[in-house]
Amino acid sequence: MFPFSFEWIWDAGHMVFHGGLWYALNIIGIGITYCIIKAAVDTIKGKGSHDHH
Amino acid sequence: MADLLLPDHVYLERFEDVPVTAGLASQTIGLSKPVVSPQFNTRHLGETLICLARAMGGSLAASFPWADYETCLRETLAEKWDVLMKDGVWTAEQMTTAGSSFRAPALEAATIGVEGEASAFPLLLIPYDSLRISSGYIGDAPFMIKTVADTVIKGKDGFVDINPQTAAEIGLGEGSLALLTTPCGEASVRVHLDEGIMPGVIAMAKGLGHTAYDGYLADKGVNINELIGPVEDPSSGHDAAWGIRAKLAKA
Amino acid sequence: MKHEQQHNPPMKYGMAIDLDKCTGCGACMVACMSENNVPFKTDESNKLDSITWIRVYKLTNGKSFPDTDICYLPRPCQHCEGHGGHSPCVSVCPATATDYSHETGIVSQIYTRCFGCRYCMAACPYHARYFNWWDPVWPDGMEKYLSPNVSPRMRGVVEKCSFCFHRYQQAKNKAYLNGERRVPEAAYQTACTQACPAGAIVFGDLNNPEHKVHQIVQPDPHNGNRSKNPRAFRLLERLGTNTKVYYLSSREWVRRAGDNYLAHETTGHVSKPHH
Amino acid sequence: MDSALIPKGVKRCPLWQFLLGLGIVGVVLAWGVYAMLLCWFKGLNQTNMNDYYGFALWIWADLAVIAVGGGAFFSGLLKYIIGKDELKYIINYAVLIGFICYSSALLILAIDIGQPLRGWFIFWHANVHSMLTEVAFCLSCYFSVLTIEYIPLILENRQIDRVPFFHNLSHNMHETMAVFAATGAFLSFFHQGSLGGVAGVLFGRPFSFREGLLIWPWTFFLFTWSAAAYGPCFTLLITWITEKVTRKKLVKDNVVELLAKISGWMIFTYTIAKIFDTTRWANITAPGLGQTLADFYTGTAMYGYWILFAEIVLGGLVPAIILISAPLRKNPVWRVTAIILAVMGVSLNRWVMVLQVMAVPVMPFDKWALYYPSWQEVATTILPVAYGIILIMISYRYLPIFPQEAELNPIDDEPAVVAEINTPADLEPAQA
Repeated sequence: MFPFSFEWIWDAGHMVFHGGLWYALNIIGIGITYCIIKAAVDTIKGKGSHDHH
Repeated sequence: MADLLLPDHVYLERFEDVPVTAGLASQTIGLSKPVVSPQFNTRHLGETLICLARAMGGSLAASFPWADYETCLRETLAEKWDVLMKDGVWTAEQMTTAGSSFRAPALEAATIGVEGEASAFPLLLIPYDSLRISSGYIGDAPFMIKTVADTVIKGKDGFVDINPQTAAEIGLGEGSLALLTTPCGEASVRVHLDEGIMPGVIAMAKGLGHTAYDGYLADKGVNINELIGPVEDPSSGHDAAWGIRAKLAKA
Repeated sequence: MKHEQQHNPPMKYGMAIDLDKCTGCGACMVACMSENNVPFKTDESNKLDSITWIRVYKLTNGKSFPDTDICYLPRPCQHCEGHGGHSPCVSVCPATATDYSHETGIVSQIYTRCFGCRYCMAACPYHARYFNWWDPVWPDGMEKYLSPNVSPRMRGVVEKCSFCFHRYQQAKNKAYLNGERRVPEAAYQTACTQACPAGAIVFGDLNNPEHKVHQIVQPDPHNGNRSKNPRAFRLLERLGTNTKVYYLSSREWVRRAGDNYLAHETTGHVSKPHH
Repeated sequence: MDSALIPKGVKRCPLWQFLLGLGIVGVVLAWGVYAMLLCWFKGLNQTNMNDYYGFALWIWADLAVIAVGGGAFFSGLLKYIIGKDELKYIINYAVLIGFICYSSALLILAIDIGQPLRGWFIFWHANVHSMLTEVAFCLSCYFSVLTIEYIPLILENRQIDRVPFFHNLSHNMHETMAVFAATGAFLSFFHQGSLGGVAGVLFGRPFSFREGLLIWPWTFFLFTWSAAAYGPCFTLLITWITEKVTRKKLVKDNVVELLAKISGWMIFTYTIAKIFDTTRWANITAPGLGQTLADFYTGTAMYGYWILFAEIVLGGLVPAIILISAPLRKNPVWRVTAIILAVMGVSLNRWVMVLQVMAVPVMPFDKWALYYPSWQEVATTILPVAYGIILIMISYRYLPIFPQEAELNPIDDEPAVVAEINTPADLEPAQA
């Protein structure tokens, strides 16, 4: 999974596979982080109380 | 029944000369050498005898002059010893036979039939030796029994080999349970269809159905000796027939 | 290892098994189990969960008495090379727990890496791979016979014939100490080869013209390593598994039983696999 | 007692009834958990799998739940990417069903492997050339996507929603859902396909082997396609069962019919592709490897030609035609029949691609091997079903899963929520 595992080889197969994998993982990670941070910011700004609903 | 038991080394723990008793053109002797030290509190049978003789004294002690069994073997095998130690086997270079012709009056005697009435027992049961089953008094070791096919033993059931045509006449299929009856006894068996066996004949492996030792050997298959009896050759007194008449019925 | 690879051409260990010599005695199976610390249970009659790295099959020509002919076929792991090391099992293992060695041609199995998904077993058409459904148990005192050179396997992992790889490692060390560049033919032989009383199994380097196995098999590298010996065939050759165990028989029906043929095809002549 | 947690504008059964139902399913769940623990502590000897059947009931269950769980990614794709907006009324449930299916699949895989504590080796020592590696990675990633899609639903619970942070989080997650849906579709494409590839790449097994495109055998594409085609049918089936159990209409007909129609066309095109694949395999691939259709379908009664007919005609063409035809599709009896046939069809396909692959002998002197599961395997396979029912019961009771429920089932005295608790007897008892 990581380049320091001894079965790791820098070949096309590893690059394509792990490229796709890390791309997806990053999208998921960044997406959810963005949602959480934005929710925190919104809350501090006072959004989301029932008056705004 | 015995008052005294004197456990012997097993073959891997002892020296022993192993003469080949039959089947080869010239006299052949093998040598078994110890490859492991004795695992239990046992003693070589030869040494037991030497000790006994020594204790009894007199001419008996004089007849067993060796310090141990290895010395006894070395001295009695004389010039063969070195060859045996080197090659493990000694073969006589030439051998003289008593004659070159074979005559046996019994060959002209009437054929001896197997036990049992053909009308009541339509099949012929033949025991066979399997290379993977030890049929002597010591049974299969666990690895050997593991090599036995599932068409010879399956769980605790033993099989008989039968020609598919004969099996079809009785209404038996591959693996069916059947009751095997002979004039000597009966046993529950499974059938294995085998094109190679003569119609009308059924065969069962020798060396199964042990009651002794442990779960690796005991209670597997049927002891065929309980199903067959001796038929004596009137001229020699030896067993003349291996087989016996038998009947198979759907169980 | 890399150093040696640079100086030595790669080896390809393989076998030639003469089926016309095999008596079906099972000595190879016993020798193998004993050599490789294969466990045993009280009931081994269910052959679907009985571990036998080399298993002797009984084949018949299907004719009725008295024309019936039988043949015993010992089946170790076939150590498939596939196409460039793409053996059926190695290519599917998700955890790299089995590998094809380009140095020796041996398909390895790393027991401590295997987590027991059994995909390799599904991939192997020879049923040469076995799963440890139970933890191995040796009767009291019997663990003394275990070979210290082979690790016993725990429950939940797959195992298979390794061509007695530990013997290769020992022979290689010995050759190195003796200053030899290559492992001599006699120095590395599998347990089954040595145990066969009929001398039906010949083991060695298929790449080395001095080895007996090469002389018997005469593999043709330009024809997918097919044997030039007319008596020789490989199991399921047309699947493209490119195995390193060759079988020999003078009987046509035996050679035909080694592969799947369509009704109109003649034995030994099949079209090339599609992949 | 728990009325404060129940969504506004809808009616739920009394708490005791809910807990009783939960208890009954819980017993089944406990039975499955017991079997699961047996497998973990005593090992896979608790199963009837053997060296011929290394893959058995569990792998089938895995493939089947993942196939029918495909409703989640495909509905998401249709709603967020293609823009079929009506599907917003069923997407919550599709996500929940998908979440259940995928968590079940992961659980079954954790029981199925011989050394569960080493399961992480599949990630750590990944062999990128193995289809199973791709499955493991995409499955885990996609499960996290489904979790992300399910979380906002939980946050919409009346009480949780009152917390401003959770309200905002839920809102933001809804806003970015298209990104997650797209990622989910991408991951689904690969793991559904890889599951097909698992069997398709076995070049030692002519029954399952297929040629293909680059590194992907045709089964790769067929599995993705069939998951997209049949997944929505399972969503509709569970919706229909939920409606029957709750005795309420939960989703409007136009939504159901739209999804059924899309599913019908997808099944139709899939079946055509499957027929092409089968024809090519039967006439070129398998004979090239020395085996014929008769070798695969006449060895044992269990795996006769009927299975091919059942899969392609009964589970393929018939439901496809019913769902494509507008009058038949609009008739609830026909529609539900087609949906059931379709779910059975795709499950049968997965069965064939796992179990029959193991059963067919390849060496000419080998024999067919049949297998039946042990009770431990059955119990652990039912375990996720019980778990799924429990999750649906809880989610349905406390979360606004069905946006159209309140509209379709108006409550006369809506403001008096308390009345619901005091007078349950004269209201239609709703069981969730």
